[in-house]
Amino acid sequence: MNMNDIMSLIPLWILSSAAILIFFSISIKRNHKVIFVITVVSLLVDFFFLTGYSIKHLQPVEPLLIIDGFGIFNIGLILLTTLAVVLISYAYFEQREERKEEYYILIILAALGAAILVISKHFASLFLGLEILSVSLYALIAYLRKRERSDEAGIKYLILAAFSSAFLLFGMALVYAATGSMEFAGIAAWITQAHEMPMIVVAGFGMMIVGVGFKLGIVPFHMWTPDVYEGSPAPVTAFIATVSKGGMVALLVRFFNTLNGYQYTTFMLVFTILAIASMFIGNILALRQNNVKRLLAYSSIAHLGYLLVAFLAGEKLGMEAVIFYLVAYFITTLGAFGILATLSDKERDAELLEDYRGLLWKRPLTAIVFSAMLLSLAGIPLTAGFVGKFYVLAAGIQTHRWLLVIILVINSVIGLYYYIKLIAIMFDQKQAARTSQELHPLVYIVSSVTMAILVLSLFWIGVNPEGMMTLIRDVIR
Amino acid sequence: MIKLLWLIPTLPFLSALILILVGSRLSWRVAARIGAGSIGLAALLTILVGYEFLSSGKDAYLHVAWNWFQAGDLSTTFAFYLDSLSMVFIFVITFVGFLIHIYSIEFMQEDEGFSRFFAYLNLFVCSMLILVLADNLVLLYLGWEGVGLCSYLLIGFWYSEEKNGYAARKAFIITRVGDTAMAIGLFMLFTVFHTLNIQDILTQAPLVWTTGASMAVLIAFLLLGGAVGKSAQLPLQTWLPDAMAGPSPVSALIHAATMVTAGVYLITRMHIVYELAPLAQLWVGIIGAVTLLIAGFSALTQFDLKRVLAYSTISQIGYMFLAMGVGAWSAAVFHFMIHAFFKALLFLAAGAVIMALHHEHDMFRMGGLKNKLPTIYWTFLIGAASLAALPFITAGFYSKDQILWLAWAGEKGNLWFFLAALTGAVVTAVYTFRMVFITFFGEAKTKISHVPGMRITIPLVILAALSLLGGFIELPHTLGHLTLFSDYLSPLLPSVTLKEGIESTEWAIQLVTAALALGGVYFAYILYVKQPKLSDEIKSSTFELHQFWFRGWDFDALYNLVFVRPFVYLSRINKNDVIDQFYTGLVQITEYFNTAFVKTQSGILRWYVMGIVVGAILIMTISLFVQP
Amino acid sequence: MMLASLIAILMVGGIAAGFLARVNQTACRWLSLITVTIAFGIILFIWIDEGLSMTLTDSWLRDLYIPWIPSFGIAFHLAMDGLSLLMLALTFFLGILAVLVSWKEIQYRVGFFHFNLLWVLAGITGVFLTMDLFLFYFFWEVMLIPMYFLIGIWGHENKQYAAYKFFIFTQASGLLMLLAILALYFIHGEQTGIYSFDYFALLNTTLTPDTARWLMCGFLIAFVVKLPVVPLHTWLPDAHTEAPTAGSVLLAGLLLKTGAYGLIRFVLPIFPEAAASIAPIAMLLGVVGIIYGAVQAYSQTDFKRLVAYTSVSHMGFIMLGVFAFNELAMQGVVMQMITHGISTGALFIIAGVLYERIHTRDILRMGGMWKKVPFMGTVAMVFVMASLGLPGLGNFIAEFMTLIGAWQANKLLTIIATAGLVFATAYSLRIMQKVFLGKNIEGHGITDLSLREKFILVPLCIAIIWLGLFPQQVINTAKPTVANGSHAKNHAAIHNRTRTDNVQYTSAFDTERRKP
Amino acid sequence: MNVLPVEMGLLLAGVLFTLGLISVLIRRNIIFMLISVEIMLNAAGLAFIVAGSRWAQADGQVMFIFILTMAAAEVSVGLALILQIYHHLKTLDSDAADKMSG
Repeated sequence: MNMNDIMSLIPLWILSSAAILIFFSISIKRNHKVIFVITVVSLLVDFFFLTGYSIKHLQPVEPLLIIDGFGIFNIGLILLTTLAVVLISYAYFEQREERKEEYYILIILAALGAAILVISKHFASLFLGLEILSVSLYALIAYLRKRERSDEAGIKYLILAAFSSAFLLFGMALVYAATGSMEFAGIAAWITQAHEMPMIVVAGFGMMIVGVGFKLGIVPFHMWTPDVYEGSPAPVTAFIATVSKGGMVALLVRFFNTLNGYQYTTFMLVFTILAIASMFIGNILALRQNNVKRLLAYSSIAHLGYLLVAFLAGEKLGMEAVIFYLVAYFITTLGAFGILATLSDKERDAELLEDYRGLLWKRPLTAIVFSAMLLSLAGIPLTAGFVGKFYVLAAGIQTHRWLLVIILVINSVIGLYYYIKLIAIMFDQKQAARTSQELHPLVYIVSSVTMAILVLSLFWIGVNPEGMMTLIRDVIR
Repeated sequence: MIKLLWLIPTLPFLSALILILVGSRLSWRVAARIGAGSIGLAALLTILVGYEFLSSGKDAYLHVAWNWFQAGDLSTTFAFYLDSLSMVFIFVITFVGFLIHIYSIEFMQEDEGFSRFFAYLNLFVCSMLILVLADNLVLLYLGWEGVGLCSYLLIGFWYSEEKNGYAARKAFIITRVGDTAMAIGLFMLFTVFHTLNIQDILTQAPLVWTTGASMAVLIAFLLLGGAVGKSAQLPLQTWLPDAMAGPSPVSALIHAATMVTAGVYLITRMHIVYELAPLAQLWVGIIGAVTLLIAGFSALTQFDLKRVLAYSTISQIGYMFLAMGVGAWSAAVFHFMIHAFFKALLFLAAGAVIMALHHEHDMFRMGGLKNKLPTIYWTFLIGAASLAALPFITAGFYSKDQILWLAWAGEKGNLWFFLAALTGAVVTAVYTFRMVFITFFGEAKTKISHVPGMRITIPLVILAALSLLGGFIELPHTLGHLTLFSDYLSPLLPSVTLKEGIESTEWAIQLVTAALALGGVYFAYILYVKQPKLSDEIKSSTFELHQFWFRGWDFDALYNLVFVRPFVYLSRINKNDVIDQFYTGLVQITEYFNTAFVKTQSGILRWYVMGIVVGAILIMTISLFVQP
Repeated sequence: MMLASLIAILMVGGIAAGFLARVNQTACRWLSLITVTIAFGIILFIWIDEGLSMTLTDSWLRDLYIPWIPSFGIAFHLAMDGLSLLMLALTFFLGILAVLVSWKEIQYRVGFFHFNLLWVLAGITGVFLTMDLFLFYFFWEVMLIPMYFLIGIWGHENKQYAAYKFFIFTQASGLLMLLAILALYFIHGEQTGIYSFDYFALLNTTLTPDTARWLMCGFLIAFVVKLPVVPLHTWLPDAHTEAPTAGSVLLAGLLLKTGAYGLIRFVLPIFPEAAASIAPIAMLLGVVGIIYGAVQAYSQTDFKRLVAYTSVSHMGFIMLGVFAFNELAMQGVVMQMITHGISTGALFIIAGVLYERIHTRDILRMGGMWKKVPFMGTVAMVFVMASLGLPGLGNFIAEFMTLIGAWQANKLLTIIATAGLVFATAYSLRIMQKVFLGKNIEGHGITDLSLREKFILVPLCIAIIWLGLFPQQVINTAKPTVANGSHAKNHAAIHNRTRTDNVQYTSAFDTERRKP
Repeated sequence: MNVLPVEMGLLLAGVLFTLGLISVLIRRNIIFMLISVEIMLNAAGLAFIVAGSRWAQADGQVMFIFILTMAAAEVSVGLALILQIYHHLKTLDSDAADKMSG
């Protein structure tokens, strides 16, 4: 490991040291504000380092990691998303009695895991990143100990994640046994050489798909999503929905592209089936859901299905579409859960549909932002979600995946129903009796500014996506 | 002066506009002056224009107001075309119309919708004038539908009665059925000639078609469809008797004198097409013959004074159709004019009677009015005589005799037409005088509540005079041979070629006609004055037939059964739109799936583990065993 | 820039009105009114400026091209020809009336209402102007959301259901259109190497008949759902019935027209052969719509629902005319778009005016109102007559031209469509009978039209009569577009001929070469 | 010393994995479920060692140590959560933790 390697890993160092710094800071004095500031600053510093230095020094760190444009972009995305989650979290946790400071350690570690995940090019780093992410998430999910549901969600996630990790690991072991390499490139080289894939490798990849599919929350590995979304604190849900899933998508893209997986019709078939099942089952499950968190969980299943359509389309446009969709989905999901978090109170999160009745008249801006997010999820123009969906459709059509594309359209329509149902409730003339107790207004400023930035970028990307498109195109090249 | 032709329809239109917009604020005197005055001016103008037109010796005069619309090949103008045929019509429309307006001022004086009435009536006159003056068929269609609208509005004038509204809608819808046929006829004409200008079509038709060309026949039939609708001929005659729900002046103007003869105008106007389509022309005659009999027999059984007249109108228009069927164009137009006089007279007089008897329509509850309403009685009698075609003195005799004669002697005539016309003549005489005897003779059964004033009697007298004298402008060979009217129309409408060697029978035919008319009157006299019991016996012995005729040969029932009820039924059962069920079904299927899928989210951890295992097995199976 | 300013004025006006309402509701109404009036003024200015000197060769009046998403070849491309001009004039005319009818009716959340109203108009304006297919889809969707809110918030009893239905139907069909647009984009890109969503570029795409048919179906479905064509119409009665008056006016008057506009602007020019090949089916659907809508209308007891079904019936004429492929029918279609917008809009306004007075739309509970409200009755009579196609009113010109044009294409269907006029008479007169004539059952003591209402309805009356008597200006304005559009078939014929000529030529060449 | 064929080693790992899997499915006690998952993880670790020995690389063993570490972390968090659940539910039956469903 030379100096260059060390330099290029600085973004990871910063995150780890931030975690340690907070750790020490807590042992000196518990102060939510200070911890919060440390977290925000370290995330920002990391981001600026990334964009200032790393982007100019692209290189692999043999044998585990690779710092390339794609990786940098994804780390940047993860950092910003984490930042947004942290910003939302402040107000959310301020009104709760539990110890809030460790939360920031955990979330920074989770971000670290995701960052490792997206730049890994080796099974070992993949595994490490994944597990750092997962273990942090177990604790994050169950963070609000006093809620009965949080430990239920935690244990469910833990058992299932470990269970699926076992599949992933076993799959890796099989692949390794056959190919003798744990580097993606090495495996790819071996397969190219071998002409035909032996059964053991196929089985290995198959088992790895289980592990990956679980993290992505696609059908039939989706069942944890609603329960975990419901049981976790709203900011954590946002984090799971974005960073955890997005990191896995990025990894999948890298792995598949390195292996040039598009030539293996078997795996394409598997993913096609998973995509179709995810779209249908996710959307249909959401139809009559009364819990907003669960509704968003089901909708996320469907959205991952949409994403798989772009993924399956492959080629350059497909990759661009995947990334763009991810960005749009990140913004939208953060926005949605951000609103949910701001509306939550000490006892419980604002998760019932009834909590939103007549919101437009009570808190018009909040309602409009939430509507914008929902419309973006539904893929309505003026929002980033629309351009994302457009991108996905374009990718699908370019490679003639008509079946997928038409199923996507059908599902968009089904999905529309529950998004507008939620909007309709917010626009209802009756108002919910529930009013959340008000904290000091300053507390909300952070959240409000975050939401404002999110909604502005939502519209900005929706109306003028050219910049984002160029950026993504550069990154992929 | 002829340059002012455009003013003739415009005046009534303006008057209608004023009355619609501000009518409710005008006193009845002002409204009456505007309403009737505009028609009076139009009538005056008509006479001046007519004088100039006749003295100019030209065949036609065209006034283009503006280009209406032009797209693709289709080019239509808003233009008025005056020739001898339209001259007759606008004369009748404005002149009779004016008399009826005068009459209406008194007749409608008490009505709260006074100005509305005059607005509609003026609008009607305007539309009717456009109809007969139109230089192209689209404009004619405008007038055609316009009169339909006014007819609808006026039949349902007393709108708070449900049945009036029903009658109005019935009239509009049934005539619309005919109009549909006519519209299709226009489409076909346009396809053939690439124009809808009447004169262009008429000039080109003989060049394009040979006699009997199937296209010509088809088009002629379609136009005939429009004509039978408007003129209440078989099979679309059923609306006219119900149309009597409107005020009497309306019945007189629209449903006797003018609108219902629009069909006659249309066919006469397009006579060149019909000459080229002998089959269609024959059917014009057949329809006329059958209608005049059916309507005549129905008229025999009615007890509502106005319904008798309505059936009589259908029957008399049947005569006109018969005339056109044998190619006796000018005879048809002549009968139209005379009919307009006497039928307007009869309706107005009947209206006066009805008004006098406090809106009593039933003839059998009238009676004995001969002495109490002498003016009405005498004018009604003259009208009746003209309708029954009492020989030599009445105008009706001359016009109808001409038709009878040509149905017999004309080249296209035949024995059946003649017999039908002859039977019709007897029946006409019987029902006409049945009406006269029942209404005016015998003893009074209802008290008189209103004695008609000058505004009612003067139009009656004028019309009565015309009903008597109007016939003398056209006299048959045997009686002076005066052909003013047919000469006047001759450049436009060809005369009938007679069968060879048949002239000699003319006097015999006339004699028979005259005798039968008189015989009919005598028969009615016996039945309804001398031995009223006899009529009751006849009635009871043939009760079924009587009722069948009374119901207008059950055409209404038939149409209800075949068209109206299925339509309404279909419409009713599908009120909630069966197609929507399909989409509801889709939603239900999705909801069913939702219910099924939600069960999988049981919340039980092991169940979720099972999900992953199943997924793993599925993936392994596909990866290992399925080779796409 | 004038074109972009139209959209911008409406959007900015909408936002401003929305905020202004917090201060003063009346000011918000006035602001909306002024905004739409300015837009109307601009259109009139363009019409007067250009329309009078319009010729066939120079058919595009204004053009604005700003690159938007260059990596996809998407541009903010607006252009206006006679057809768009007419549609925009109608849009703003009805827009003004929509603001006026809401003056008293809407008392709840006034600001947000006007915001939505103006944004619907902005979306519609965009649809009528855009010459970039991506942008077209963009506006196509943009107009839906405010419309959804108009129905969903200010509608009647069953508004949520209606709003969902409306949104989901149009969205589903719109997405299929997006698929077709994208496919067309890629096919064109692969052929020419130029990836662009520009309308004029995509016009020159060569398609195999099969592909063309599929792609056209994608476009078609979006447009026929909007139009709507039976059996895809069922969203319409619900949406029209439940919407507030202004919403119904915009729906019937404008949103349905976007479907017709799409057919004329996109389906026919881009897929001439494919359109010709399905013409009989399309015309059949049109006729089915005419009859079905009329039969359905007859049995309805809800005033607005009845009028909604008459829309289904009237829009059948558009389908019939568009696929008749001749100028006459096409002119009829354009005319029908305008006159139907006016006459049906007016009937909805009358329904709204009545609802404000007696709080019911059930025509069985009305009756005999003429005596109380003669002015309203007269106005209603005019529009009822327009809806049954009485000559002298605009609808007649439209229907007559459509039918006479359709006759050249398909005789049997035209006959059935013409018979539909009889049904139209039946349902139209039923309106008159149940509402204004007959006995006054419930003894409504209602007042006649107020000055504001007269101010709304009288211009509509004048417009419909004016169009009936002097339609030529409209026909002339639409002529350049329509003449090109209906020449699609001839184009196709020429196209095919040259293609087969080429084949023959090469084969002849081959045989000659082999001979020696 | 006879070298066992690599297939046999993997088969052994596979059998272990399947046993763990089945026992996760049939056990209701959360602790036992956790143990079963650990068995599966160890099976994967065994597979890594077998694979590493095939290629005579240390990588397999490195991965095994990673797996051990991760399993330990997981168990520690897991046991903490199980304590919480027992505190709330007074049972370790995993089927009792079904408050969230639908």
